[in-house]
Order: sequence, then C-alpha cells, then structure tokens
Amino acid sequence: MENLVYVALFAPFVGSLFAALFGMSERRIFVGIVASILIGIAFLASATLAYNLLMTGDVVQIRMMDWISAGDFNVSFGFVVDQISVTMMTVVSLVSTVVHIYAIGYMDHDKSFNRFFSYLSAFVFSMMVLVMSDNFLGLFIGWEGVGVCSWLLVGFWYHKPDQAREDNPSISPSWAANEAFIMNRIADLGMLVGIFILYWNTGSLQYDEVFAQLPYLSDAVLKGAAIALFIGAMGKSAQFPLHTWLTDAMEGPTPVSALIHAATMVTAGVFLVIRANPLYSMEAVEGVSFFIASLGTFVAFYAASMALVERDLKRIIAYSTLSQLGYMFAAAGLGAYWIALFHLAAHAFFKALLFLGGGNVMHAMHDELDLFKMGNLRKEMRGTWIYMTLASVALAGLPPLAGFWSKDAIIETAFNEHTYFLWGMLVLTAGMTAFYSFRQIFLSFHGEDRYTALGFHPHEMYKFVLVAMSPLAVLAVITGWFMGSYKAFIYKIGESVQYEMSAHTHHLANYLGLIVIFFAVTGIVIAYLKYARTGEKAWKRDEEKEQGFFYKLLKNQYYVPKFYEEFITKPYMMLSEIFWTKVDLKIVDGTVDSIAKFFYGAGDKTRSMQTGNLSNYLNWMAVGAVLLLTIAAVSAMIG
Amino acid sequence: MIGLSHYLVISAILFSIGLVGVLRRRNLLMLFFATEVMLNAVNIAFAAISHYYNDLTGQMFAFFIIAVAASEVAVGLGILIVLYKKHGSLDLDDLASMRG
Amino acid sequence: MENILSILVFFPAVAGLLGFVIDKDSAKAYGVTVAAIEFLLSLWLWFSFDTASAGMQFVEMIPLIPDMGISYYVGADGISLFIIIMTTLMTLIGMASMGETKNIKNMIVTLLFLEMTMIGVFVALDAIIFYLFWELSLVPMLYIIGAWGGPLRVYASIKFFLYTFTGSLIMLVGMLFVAYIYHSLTGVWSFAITDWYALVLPVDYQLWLFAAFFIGFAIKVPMFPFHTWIPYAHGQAPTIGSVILAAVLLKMGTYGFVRFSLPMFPDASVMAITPVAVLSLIMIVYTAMIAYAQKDIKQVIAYSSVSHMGIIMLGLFAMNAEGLSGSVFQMLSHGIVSGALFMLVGMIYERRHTKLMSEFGGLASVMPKFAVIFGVMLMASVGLPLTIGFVGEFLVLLGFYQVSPIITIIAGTSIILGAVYMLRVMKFTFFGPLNNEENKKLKDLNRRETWSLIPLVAIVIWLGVYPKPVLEPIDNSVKALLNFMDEKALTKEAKDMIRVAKSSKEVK
Amino acid sequence: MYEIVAFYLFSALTIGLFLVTVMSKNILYSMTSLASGMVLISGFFFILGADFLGVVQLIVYVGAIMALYSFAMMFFDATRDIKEKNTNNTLVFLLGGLTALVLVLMFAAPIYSENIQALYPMHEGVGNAQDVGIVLFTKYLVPFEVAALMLLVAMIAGIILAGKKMDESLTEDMSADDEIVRETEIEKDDK
Repeated sequence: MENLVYVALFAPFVGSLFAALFGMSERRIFVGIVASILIGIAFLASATLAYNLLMTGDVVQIRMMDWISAGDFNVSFGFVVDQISVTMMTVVSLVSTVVHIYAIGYMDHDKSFNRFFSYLSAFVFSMMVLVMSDNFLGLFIGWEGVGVCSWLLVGFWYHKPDQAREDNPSISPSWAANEAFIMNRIADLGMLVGIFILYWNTGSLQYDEVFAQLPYLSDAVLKGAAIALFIGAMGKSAQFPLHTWLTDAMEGPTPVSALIHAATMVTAGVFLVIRANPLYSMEAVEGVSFFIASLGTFVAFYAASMALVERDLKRIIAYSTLSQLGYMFAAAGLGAYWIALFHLAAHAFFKALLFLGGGNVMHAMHDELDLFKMGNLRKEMRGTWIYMTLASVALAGLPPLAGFWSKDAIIETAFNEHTYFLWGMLVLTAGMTAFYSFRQIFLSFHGEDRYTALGFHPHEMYKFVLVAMSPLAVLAVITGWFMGSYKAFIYKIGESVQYEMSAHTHHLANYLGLIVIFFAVTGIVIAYLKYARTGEKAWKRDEEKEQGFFYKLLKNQYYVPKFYEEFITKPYMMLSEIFWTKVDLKIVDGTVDSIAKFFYGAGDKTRSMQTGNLSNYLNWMAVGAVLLLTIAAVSAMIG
Repeated sequence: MIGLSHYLVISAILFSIGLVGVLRRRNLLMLFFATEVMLNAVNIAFAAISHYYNDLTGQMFAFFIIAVAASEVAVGLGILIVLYKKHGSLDLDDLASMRG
Repeated sequence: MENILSILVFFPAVAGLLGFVIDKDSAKAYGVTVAAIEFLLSLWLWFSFDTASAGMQFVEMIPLIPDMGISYYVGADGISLFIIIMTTLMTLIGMASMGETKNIKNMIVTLLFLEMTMIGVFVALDAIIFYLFWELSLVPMLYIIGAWGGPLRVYASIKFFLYTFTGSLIMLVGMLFVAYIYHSLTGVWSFAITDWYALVLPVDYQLWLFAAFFIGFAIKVPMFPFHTWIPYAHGQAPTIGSVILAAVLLKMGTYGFVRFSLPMFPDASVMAITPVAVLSLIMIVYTAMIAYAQKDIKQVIAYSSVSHMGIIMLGLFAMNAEGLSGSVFQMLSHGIVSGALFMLVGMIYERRHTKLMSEFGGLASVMPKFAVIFGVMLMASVGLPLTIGFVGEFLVLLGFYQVSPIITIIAGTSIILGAVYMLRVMKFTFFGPLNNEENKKLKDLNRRETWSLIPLVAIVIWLGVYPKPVLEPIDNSVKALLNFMDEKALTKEAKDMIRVAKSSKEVK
Repeated sequence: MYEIVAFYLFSALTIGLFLVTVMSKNILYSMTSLASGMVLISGFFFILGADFLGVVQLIVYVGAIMALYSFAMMFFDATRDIKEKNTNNTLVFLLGGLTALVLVLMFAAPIYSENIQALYPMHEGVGNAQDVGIVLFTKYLVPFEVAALMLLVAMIAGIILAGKKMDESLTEDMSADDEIVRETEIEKDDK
C-alpha cells in the first residue's frame, strides 16, 4: 500500500519534471500524453487506495523523511491516507486526468504547450501533498505550492498587456495572477499564525497528536487557532472579503479554471476545515463555526447575485463556484463535515464539466466570452450543449443529478440546526443559482443566433476531448446516488465527522426537498421565458435597465475591486512613495547626511581660521590654553 | 619666609609675560625670545618644586628643558636664516603662505 | 589538518599576493581556481566537523601579545561553520559569474583579500582579531565600490566606509571596556571571547556594553534607522560587490550578535527584546514598502534584503532554539538567495546597461532560462515552502510567536509585502508585452552564467527540502548557547525569557 | 633674610627685564635684556640650592644660546627698529592677564601640594652637583644620552641650514647683480 501512496503522490511530480524538460522547446504532443498518463496512474493508485480503505478500513500512514527540526520543533514529510484524504485524492486525480486530456486538445495551438503541462502536473503534485499530508506544515507546503502553480497558470499568457478595468475587469493575466497570489498570501499569514498557536500549545503539528491535545486547551487558544486557520481557508477558498481574485483568475486558460479554480484548489479551504473538524466541532469554538456557516451562506448569496447580471461566460461559472463554496462552508460550519465533503466532490465533477464545456464554447468562438454575442450555439455544438446542460441541471440542484443530493443535504442541515435565516437564504440562493446557470445556457445555446452577424464560425471540439469529458458527465449524474454508501464509508473515521438529521427534520425532509426544487424550477422557468425564446419574444438587450442602480452595483461586483484599488492598492503605493522619497531619503538619510554636512560645514567655516599666519595660530593656541587652564582651575576648585 | 608659592607665582608671571610676547610679536626672532622667556619661567618652577619637595626630578626636567631649548635655538635659527634668505623678512605677516 | 581554519583564512590572502604577479589574461582563471580550492577546503572543514558537538572545534591559539592577553585565537562551531562555507561558496560563484570587468586582476586580488577578512571575522575567537578582520573587510569593499562602481560611487563608498567605521569604533570602545573589566576582576588581561563569556557582569554594565556593541553590529546589519548606506552601496557597487555585500558582509552584523551580545549580556539582551523587535518590525514593514516604490530592480532587492535582515534580527532575539536556529539558517538562505538575485540583476544590466523596470517587460519570452531562475529565486525570497527561504523564515516567526504573538503577526506581513514587491518586479520585467525594441534582441543566459547559477538553484531547493544536515549542527550550537545564557542570566525575568529546549535539557 | 631680599630683587629685575624683551621695538635691546634676565634666573637657581642647574643656565643660556642669537642677529638688520602690525593689544593683554591670574590663583591656593611626593630624595651630606650626577647617570641615563644625541643632531642641522650658500650675500640682492651683469653683456654685444 505504501508504494501506492508514493505512486499517487509522485507520479504527477514526475510528469511535471518530464514536461519541464521540454519546457523551452516547441510543442510536442507526447509531452501532454505522458503527463496525462502519469496523472492517470496517480488516479488509479488513489482509486486502489480508496477501494482498499473501503474494504479493509485500514488507514495508511507513512513517514517519508525528516524535514525541519530545530529546538523542540520537529516536523517531517508524513502522509496519511484516510477517508477524508482519499476522497480528495480520488476527486483531484480524476478531475486532473480529465483536464489533462482535455488540455491536449484545448492547448493544441499554443506554443507553450509543454510548459503548460509542466505547470499543470506540478499543480496536481502540490494538491496531492496538500490533501495527503499528515501534519499542518505539510499541508502548508501543498497550500503554498498550489498557490504558486495557480500564479503560474493564471499568468500563463503573460504576454498580454494590461487593460483598463472598464475594458477588462481582470486587467491582464499577469495582474490577475499577482492578485491571486497576494490575496492568498494574506490568508496564508492567518494560517501560519494558526500553525504557531497549535504548535506552542500542543507541541506538535501532526493532526492526530494535535487533535488528541484539543480537550486540554483553553477556550481562547482554541478560538484563536480556529479563527486563524479559517482565515487561511478564506483566502484559498475565496470567501468574502478575499474573493475578488477568483473571478479575475479566469484570465488563465480554461483547463486551469476548471481544475484549479473550480474543482480542486479553491476547495482546499473547505478541506482544511473538514480536516480540522475535531477543532471546529469543539464547544469552545461554536461561535467561530457559526460564523463560518453565516459567512458561507452570505457568500453563496452574494456571489449568486453578481452572477445574475454577468455577461462573461467564465466569470458566471466562477461566481457559481464561489457560491457553491459558500454552501460547503455553510455545511462545514454547521458541523455537517461529511456533507460538505460530499458536496465538494460532487461539485468538483459537475463544475469541472461546466468549465470544460465553457472552454469548448470559448474555443469555438475564438476566445469570445460575451454571452450577448452567442445564442443558438446548440446547432453547431451538440455534444457540448448536452454536457453543459447536464452540468447546469446538476448545479441547479434538480434530482436525480449529483447537485441535488448534496445541496439539498446542506440546506436540510441549515434547517436541522434551527438556523432558519440561513436556511431561507440558502433556498433563495438555490433559486438564483438555477436562474443564472440556465440564463447562461439559454443565452449561449438557445434563442436567436447572434454570432453569425459578428463573423464567428463556431465548430465543435475534437472528438477525443468530448470523450474524455464523459467520465465527468457520468459522475455529475450518478454521484448523488452513492450518498448513502459514502456516508457509511466516511463515518468510520470517527465521531466528529458524523452528522445525522434529527427525527423532526427527517420527517420533513421530503417537503424541504420540494421547496428547494420549486425554487430551482422557478428560476429555470424565468430564465427560459426571458432568454430562450425565439422569434418575436426573443430576448433583446435592454440598455436602459443596464443603467439601473442595482444592475450597475452587481455588474461592478458591489464595487469591491474598485474599493480595494482606491482604498488599499493606491494608498499603499502612495504611502510607499512617501516613505521612500520623504521619510527615507529626506528624514532618515537626511539626518545621516546632515551630520556629515555639519562636520563638512564646520570644517568649511573654520577653514578661515587657517590664515597661514603663525601669529593667528598662536593666538588661538593661547585661547585654548587659557580655556584649559580655566577648566583645570575650576575643576580643581570643585574637586 | 619665601615659600614654594612665591616661586610658582613669579614663574607664572614670567610665563605670562612670555605669552604676551608670543601673542604680540610678529617678528620671528622676537617670538623666539618670548619662547625663551616662557621656558625659563617654567624652569624656575621646576627648580623651586625640586627644592621644596627635596626631589631632584624637577631639576632633571629643567636640565632637559635647557638641552631642548639649546637644540631648538640651533635648529630654529638655522631655519630663520634660510627663511630670511628666501623672503628677506622675518615678519609673520609676510610669511603667511599656507592659507587654508 | 589541525590548523584548517588558519589555512582557510590565510590561503586566499597568500594567493592574492601571488595574484599580483599573474598575467592579466589568466587572472580570472586563477581567481576562480583559488576560490574553488578555498571552497573545497571549507567543505573539508564541514566533512571533518563533529556535528554532534556543540562547542568550538579546530581551535588554534597562538599568543601574540601575552602581556595584554591578545592572541591569535580561532575556532568554529555549528553557527560559524556554515557561514564560512557560504562565504567561500558565494565568493567562488560570484567570481565565476563575473563578466567583462576592467582591471580584472585588481578585482581578483581585492576579492581574495576580502575573502580572507570575511572568513577571519567568522572564525575569530579573540576580540582584537575579530575587530581587526572586521575593519579590514571594509577596505577591499570600499575599493570595490569606489573603483568599479556606478556614477555615484565615491559618495556611496565613503558613506559605506564612514558609517560602518563609526559604528565599529563604538564597538571597539565596548570591547576595550570589557577587557578592562576582565582585567580588574581577574588581574590578567584577556581578549579571548571564551574568557569573556565567563564574566558575569552587573545588569547596568551589561546594558551600556550591549548598547555599544549594538551600534556597531546594527549599522552593519543594517537595522533601521542605520540602513541608509545600503541602497547607495548596492546601487553603486558592481555586481560582485553587491553579491558579497548582501551575502556575507551583512551577516557579520547578525553573527556579531550571536557571538558577542547574546552570550555576554544575556540580561541586557532580554531587556532589549522589545526595542529590537520594534526596530526589526519597522525594518520589515517599512523597507518592504520602500522596496515596492522603487523603480530600479537592484534597489528593490537592496531594500528587500534589509527587510529580510529584519526577520533575522527578530529571530536572534526570540530567545528560544527555534527562533535562533531559524535566524542563523535564514542568514544562509538570505545570503544565497539575495546573492543570486543580485547576480541575476547584474546579468541583465550587462546586457542592457539599465536596471530600470520601465525599460523592460515581456523578457520571459526572449530570456526563458533567465526568467525561470529568477522565478525560483523570487519564490525562495518570498519564502515558499520547499525552498531555502521558507525554513528560516518559518522558524523565526514560530520562535518569536512565543515571545509576542502581535509582533509576530506584524512581522509575518513580510510574507505578504515581500510577495507584493517581488511580484511587481516579476510582472514589470518579465511579463506583459515585449514592446521595447532593444529587448527583442536580448540573448538568454550563456553557459557561464547558467552554470554559475545552477548550483545556487540546487542549494535553494536541496536545503528547502532537506535542511537537516545544516540545521542540525546549527541547532546543537544554538541549544548550547541558550543553555549557557540561561545559566549566566542574573535576573529572574531573563531566566524566564530564555527558553532552553527540552531536548537539550535531557542531554544534560 | 638675605634670601627674601634676593628673591624680591631678582623678581623685580627679571620681570622688568623680560617686559623690555617682550615690548621693545629694538632687537638689540630685547636681546640684551633677555640675556640679563637669564643671568638673574640663574640667581634664582642658586637661591634654591640648585647650583649645578644655575651654572648650566649661565653656561648654556647666557653663554651658548645668547651667543648664537647674537651671531644670528648679524645676519639680520639688528640696528633697525622692527616694524610690526601688532595684534589687538586688548586681546593680548587679556589672554596674558588671564593666564597669569589663573596660574597665580592656582599656585597660591596650595591644592596640588599634597599630591606631590619626593621620589628621589637628596642624600644628606652630599653636594648638589654630586646628587645631580648620580641621578642623571642612573635613572636618567637614557634620556641623557638621547638629549646628547639630540644636541648633536641640532648642531648638524643648524650648520647645514645656516651654512647653505654661505658665500652668497644675504643682505644684497643677488638677482639685481645678475641683471646688471646681463645688461653690461648686452651693451657689449651692441658695441
């Protein structure tokens, strides 16, 4: 088993190094193929591990080698394969495999094809380290590693110039990449602090040792650790107010968006909360957990509201990701960790599918993402249309697709915990989700054809790409059916992840489900009436409405990026300038120079004493002598 | 009775006279004279201290001072002559060439 | 090879003297050979070093002025060992990567002398010998900046020299006073640092002496507000000068704290934690902001190196083994990373004769190798895990968290602010469209440049993944140092503050 | 009693003579008064029992140094009054007066007196010259030899400095002579 762990971990790494060998040469198709095969091997290893765990229930724990040890601090590269990590491993490696194969087709014409695969495989490696590590610092390695890979991949098309925010809300790939990295770094500081708190209070960073110590810690320590770790999670999972980078990260190539910014990396924050579930289920941190749930619900609603008016295909999906992450946090905050994890997995499948479908559209439309320029693409791209519709149905949460089961469980949890306000918000958000995802489907694939007039000639993606996407499509449909068995599987890990609805909720479950379905269907119907019809009732752009206050507010993301720019970026730049030109050069260095200038000036002034006339010197000497004598006399008198 | 302080006072007065000379005169030769006055004043003090403390060290110092003064005059006068040859004057105001 | 340390110190100097008679064309080959032999010797030192022992090894002592207790007294422990190796390594690599330089023979000779003084500082166990090498190191550096520097070189070199010289004079006064106290207590003169360690000084004496030493070391580090010489020195120095300055010379200051201030004045050190921490914080945050405002790439790195030195200072005063080991490790990491960054900037400067970011943009497409290596060093500089930069920074912050969580959180912003200014450099230099015509003709790194950088890249990753071989000896010496400080401390506050690692207690 | 009289007499005379040395415009007067002052100072030495020092004073100062001065003066225009731009007299007398005042105050108030101890006491029943000889050739042997060497060096230096181009006249302008010679040569050529 141990060898399988190493295979799952290092196969992507080998793939990355292999691709890096060709990183600076021209496109070689086998690079993509080799990388994909290696990721596939990682998937097979993960799946075998998962199967083994399911059958035997033996958690595999290995320690590779020491890493840092100083003083009493000691941490090593150790990996654990338990129910939580194996779920993530399987999901990550599966989606990665699909995305790798997809990217062979998608990046076909890119001259940096090899480099792309190197980055992408490196990302998978980092993600594997993140999920498999058995200590917080190992998790942090992966955490930062995925951050860097995300930076590299978002900024993959680094040659694009900066644009004004009005023309392109993300400005440029390199700008978006830097934004993502820096925002994540802010959160990482929180995470580091959490690690410090845990280390100094428990003397270890191993999950099992830390969690064993938890009952003996004071409330303040627990709260501090929980808050700090959650700040870390907020950055990676793009929770408010650190969310702006996620939509900007859509500047990266679409496979990247699918893999990193939908299926895997952004869920790392949720994963962290789930991983640290013994901490978050402590009674002392109930407040923090409730805050997590509330923030999650808020973000779910907030992101969905912005998606309502967005015209950019990828940004809509990004908002929906944000919104679904909110759901996951809501579940995790309310203590239903396994439901959150389940939603995470289901979401990974259908969201990756949705993104890859979006990538197909983008490929067909020559990188045009404006929904208003599409319409009735269905006739050209039947396969993509089916995939995207499936994914949207799953996202909207209609039975029997994956999204329904997991999302419904989350909403039910909110009801079960008697947090009816959260429940209401989540239900409403479910309706909005259905609306905007179908708005996007209808605007692109249905209604009047608007693209021919603009000179687009869309064509369907390569066959093999569509075939490669099929596992995701299948999973988007069937995942939900295995919710029961998954529950049995994950319950083995211990009491802290177990969550059961109360009898009362159970009783009402069907009605609650119906309410959610009702909202979702309403959303879809509204979207249909407004966007999907042809002929006279076809959708027309309403310029006047776009000037409305709410429309503009939503369109500009509640002016949050603008706010950051005006109140953080610009003042920081200004302050830096002031520190440099005014404080450092004028005051600090000025003081030093003025000391030097004082001596120089003193020399310059007293230079006139140096007349060259001995008589003058003698006079000065006499003055000095008299002074010294006087001092001697006075001091002798005093002394 | 004449005490040590008498001698020291007379030495101080003579020293001051020498100092006045040093400050006042511009002619190098006169400066030398003034220096001699100061040296002699100090010698008195040394001799007096030596006497009143029953210690020969003072006299030794005076002795060496005289030796130094002799060498100083020998070298100094040589320099004066060279200077005079060069500038035709011994006035300090004419010799100020090292203006800073 | 009992006297390996003396060989390490004097071999470059002797070779430098011989260098005067070497032909001009073969001067560089000669210099690189000498530096390589020196580096191998330092590796030999590591090889024969007993990593389990925490004390001084390879000790040599030859009395020079027995009446005054001045002797040629050298030795190395886990803390100095790796700084010595880094010194020889960076000299070798800096020399090997050197491009076309005028008066190359003089440069080689100067560098070899500089190497002698630097190693001398790190091995000296006698205060006078230490001071001697400390001051001597100024001369070659002054010469390097003043003779091969940019347009403002005279101003920069004089500022560098006078500033550090003033500081070290105050330090000298402190040293003489310690020797005087030693004399008045024991009746014999001694300048041996190991003898001084045995002195138990009253707290007020400790404070004054700490202040005297502090000024000398702080200017060298350079701590805020004594840092203003460094942007000029870096800005005007030739590449090799900046590399040595950032990699080694700045470490002399922090090394001085470890060698003198901490063990000699434990109580004063504990009392100084807060002021030093505040200054370090200002260093970290303020210079990081200034780095962000720079237009010149080299200045960004110069200020960033001040910011990183703030982290090192913070770790030194964490008073626990985690922070102190991390700090010493960070010295190595900063030496290698900032040295490499300065070399990289030097390489682009050689091609374009400008260091202004506005002149560049989109370089990644014409110079991919350069961009990759720069990227690796950038990531190490911002402290990415699995690079050398993370280990030290993490341990320092971890260690200092025990002292003060608030200060640690503010200091931790360095991981954010560091990313802010470094990514800005990356964006404006390597990313974006390739607009400038002159940049389109740029050639990627040649073989000499690539092969002088690859060892550094390898070390950055090796020590990031497996720091143990280096961290372990450092940690042993640090634990011993803390034990010693704890025993020697007079006040209860200091004893409480100095935290001896549990593992080292068990050994006792 | 005779000591008191001698002291005050010598004091008055030396002060007067030295004042003349310092103030006089005529070098000759100054030098004469300086020489007389020196003689009187040796008188102080005799009063103080420092016979040897007194004799040395007479021989070296009055004999050698003053002779040197008088020889040196022959090079210069000794009879002419010296014209000097004197420094601001108030400053001079202020400084001189202050020095005198402070010194007198310091010596009159016997603050240092207790701190001085006799290190090499004079032997009872031994004459002054003998004492001096013993101390000079034991403890102060090295300084004595150094002083001797110094005098030798000074002598050589004096000879070399003063002896340069002794054949040239110091008072007459040699360059003027040169010009005259040249002019006559030109005249010769014209003819």
